[in-house]
Amino acid sequence: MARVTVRFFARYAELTGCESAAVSIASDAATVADVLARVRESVPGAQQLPARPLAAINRHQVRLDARVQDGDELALLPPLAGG
Amino acid sequence: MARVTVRFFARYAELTGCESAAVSIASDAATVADVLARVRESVPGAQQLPARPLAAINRHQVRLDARVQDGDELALLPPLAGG
Amino acid sequence: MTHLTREPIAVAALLAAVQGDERGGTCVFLGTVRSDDHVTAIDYSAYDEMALAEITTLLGEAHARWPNARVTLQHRLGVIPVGEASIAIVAAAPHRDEAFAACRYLIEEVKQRLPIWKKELRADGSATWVGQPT
Amino acid sequence: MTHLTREPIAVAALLAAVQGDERGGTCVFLGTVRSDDHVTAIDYSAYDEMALAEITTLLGEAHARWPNARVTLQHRLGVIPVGEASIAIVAAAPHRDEAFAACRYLIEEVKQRLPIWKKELRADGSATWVGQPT
Repeated sequence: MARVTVRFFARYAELTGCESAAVSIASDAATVADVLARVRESVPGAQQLPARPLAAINRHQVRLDARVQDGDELALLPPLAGG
Repeated sequence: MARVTVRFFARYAELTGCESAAVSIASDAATVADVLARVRESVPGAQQLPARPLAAINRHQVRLDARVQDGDELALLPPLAGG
Repeated sequence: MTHLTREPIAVAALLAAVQGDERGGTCVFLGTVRSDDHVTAIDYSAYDEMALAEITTLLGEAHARWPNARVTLQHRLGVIPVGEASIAIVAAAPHRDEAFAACRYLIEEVKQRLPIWKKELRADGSATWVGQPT
Repeated sequence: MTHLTREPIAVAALLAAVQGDERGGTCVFLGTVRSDDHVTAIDYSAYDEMALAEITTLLGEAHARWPNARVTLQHRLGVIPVGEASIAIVAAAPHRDEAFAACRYLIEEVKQRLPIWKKELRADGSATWVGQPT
């Protein structure tokens, strides 16, 4: 079982009213997409997240098919707008 | 007759020991090159000026065949090195 | 040098961090909040830890590409009023080509890669996230 | 804004002259005296009247080419120690492309066109005019 800390930023934090949520996934081979599906079920407002948000695991951008591991920090990132 | 003020800058002022010299030319159709020839004769050290220095009349760069007129300021400019 | 700050950016400190007697050309880019469309301020937020890691990576890339250049940058977060700088990038190098190139590289990468977001604030109290599909 | 000065260049004053609420990108170029070859300072001299006229022309050209940009520059004259700026160019524009382009244009033209000369001064008392055939 993988316990993942999911972090929401900027507009996504507004949509969910949440900055951080703990999500547990039973599978040994869970992906970002799996965590995202769980988040949509368990976090109110998360249904409004886009179908394919930018994601980062432990501060590195990853694709939605990347594997998550127990203890990972998964960040969901609105379109970047630095500068 | 044209009376021209010749100005020397930077290294040319060092070569001639002079910042400004009055030069008179009898011709009605004198050019920068004519004034330069007169300068070489009359200003000590001016023989060391290059054969074809940059020149400006009344603050505008000109070629050596440009005409000079009475009252003009002719500047002899070492290679530019601003910045 | 702290790369993320909630205070006004002090360009002099950034210059001091990169200039040196062998570096004759310095290029600075300042991005300031624009008054477009009745915006009075922009509220910048970041995924701080990832932004800092990414800034370190970017500066390292610039240094690898222009080894004689010294580069730094600072991004301001929080509510920044119109006219004030949200970002400053400074590149000093022996010659100006490298300074311009490194500075330009960094601002382009900053815009592409830093996990930073902006919410435009208007006089009428409305607010809009920048770059969001609506 | 005086474009030729014998005092240290104050970049803040140049920035204030061109920045504005509609201009979100500012590019600054600083040229500083390098310590190459035991140089301790450079003595800059100019044909002041022509240099000022040419600077006005250059700034006008940049403004014609990038109408939304505001540009200015200051060139310092006299003996400038290593590490201090001989020239500062500032271009502010609504977007960064114009700011970088205008700034780069101006420094290239300054180097080509201003009647300004430099004499490198060394610790051993020797001096060399820069760019002179010897």
